[in-house]
Amino acid sequence: MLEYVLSKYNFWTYAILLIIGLYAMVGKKNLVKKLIGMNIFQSAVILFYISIGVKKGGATVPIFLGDAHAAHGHEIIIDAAHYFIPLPHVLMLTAIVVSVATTGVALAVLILIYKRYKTLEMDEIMKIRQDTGA
Amino acid sequence: MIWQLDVIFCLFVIICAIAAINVKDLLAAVIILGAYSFFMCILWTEMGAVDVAFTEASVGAGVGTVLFIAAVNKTKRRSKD
Amino acid sequence: MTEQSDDVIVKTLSRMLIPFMQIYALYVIAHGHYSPGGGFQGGVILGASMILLVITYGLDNTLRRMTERLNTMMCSAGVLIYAGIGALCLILGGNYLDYAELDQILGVGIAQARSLGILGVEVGVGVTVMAGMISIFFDISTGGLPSEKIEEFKD
Amino acid sequence: MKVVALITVLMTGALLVYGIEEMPEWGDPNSPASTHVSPKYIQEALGKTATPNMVTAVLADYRSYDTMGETVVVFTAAIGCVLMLRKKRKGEKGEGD
Repeated sequence: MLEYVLSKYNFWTYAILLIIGLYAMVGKKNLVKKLIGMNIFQSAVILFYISIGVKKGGATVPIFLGDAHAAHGHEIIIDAAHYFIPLPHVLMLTAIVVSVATTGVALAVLILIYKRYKTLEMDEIMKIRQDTGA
Repeated sequence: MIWQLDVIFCLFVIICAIAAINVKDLLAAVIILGAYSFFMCILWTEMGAVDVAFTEASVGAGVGTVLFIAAVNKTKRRSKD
Repeated sequence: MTEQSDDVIVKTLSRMLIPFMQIYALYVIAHGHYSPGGGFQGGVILGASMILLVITYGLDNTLRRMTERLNTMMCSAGVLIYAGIGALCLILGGNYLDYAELDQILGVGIAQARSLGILGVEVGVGVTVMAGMISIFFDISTGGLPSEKIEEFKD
Repeated sequence: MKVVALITVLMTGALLVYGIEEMPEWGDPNSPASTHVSPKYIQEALGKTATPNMVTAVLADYRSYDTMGETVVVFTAAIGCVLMLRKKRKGEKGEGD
């Protein structure tokens, strides 16, 4: 059993982090806690994508390490098995920046909610809304 | 890629995530989220994604934490759960 | 969070640190072809240097150096640089964002022209990300910038 | 509320564990992700764009439409924060304060 878990440990980490984030988004009542859960959820998905890009057997980071200028004139043969897959890195790099921008928008909405209801707990906000009939 | 080190960092990441959603002080939760981001960054460096790790260290752990702290500073610090 | 700090150590240290942070950010943008880095990371580090200025020297001093008007203009100028390079390739006869056509005005070979096109695009991304992060931080840390301050530092 | 959340989360976790079974072996050089399109990027990026960092080459050249969309998203987020939080000028009329 332990060997079975250890053979794909990063996928198990991804699953555990994803359900932690989902629990925070569904079960917690504070709005900032929900946002923290959303960030954890996003990191879990990014971890999954980065795990896809790993190659075993002597592969290294996707940067050409030789002398690029000396090789300018003639063709260089690059073996694809020597480098990790760059495509998931590209997609996730932009996803991180966009996640921070959307977190900023979410925090702005949260400040507006606090200005109107003077609280951040979900149940109190629902109670105020029911009392005023809005 | 050393798999023992990887497993240790995976455990750290999970512990940080559980702590971040269980702390009642929101400022402490946000700081633990920053520590979570840095452990995640180390994990990605180990997996060979240096560009993604650099982005996470500057964007997720740096500016993201600052934005969260600014928002907690403008609203309430205590949380009920 | 947006008032001027009273601590001499914090103010002196951040005044010495901020220029080096900005130089490092420019290095990250310009050296993104050969090492980890690029427009997103360098732009965020540039934004972080201005955020440090707000935390230590206060919002008023920062708005005197980087006005809200300039910030918003830079935020849209980055997108304009990106789309402009794409449109330039279109005018020169290629597809949108096909940097190989830039060879006609640069004259350095197709591979080098594509490399320079990547550099121009990264600069645009860096400018937008820097101004965007600063703008989001200003608005969240003050809960909406008071309009008197924008009027005051307009010129 | 807590019970509903726990049931939802446990069911999602069971589905994820079922999905992990189907994933290829971790780090397998012959997995579908590393044989379909990525060898082309790795082999051609240096010769065609003179950029040793393949991530930058794919980010800003091969997939530059994608990156332009992300830039516009950051710009839109900044404008959205300004529109939501900024107070009205004196003399302008609007709802709220």
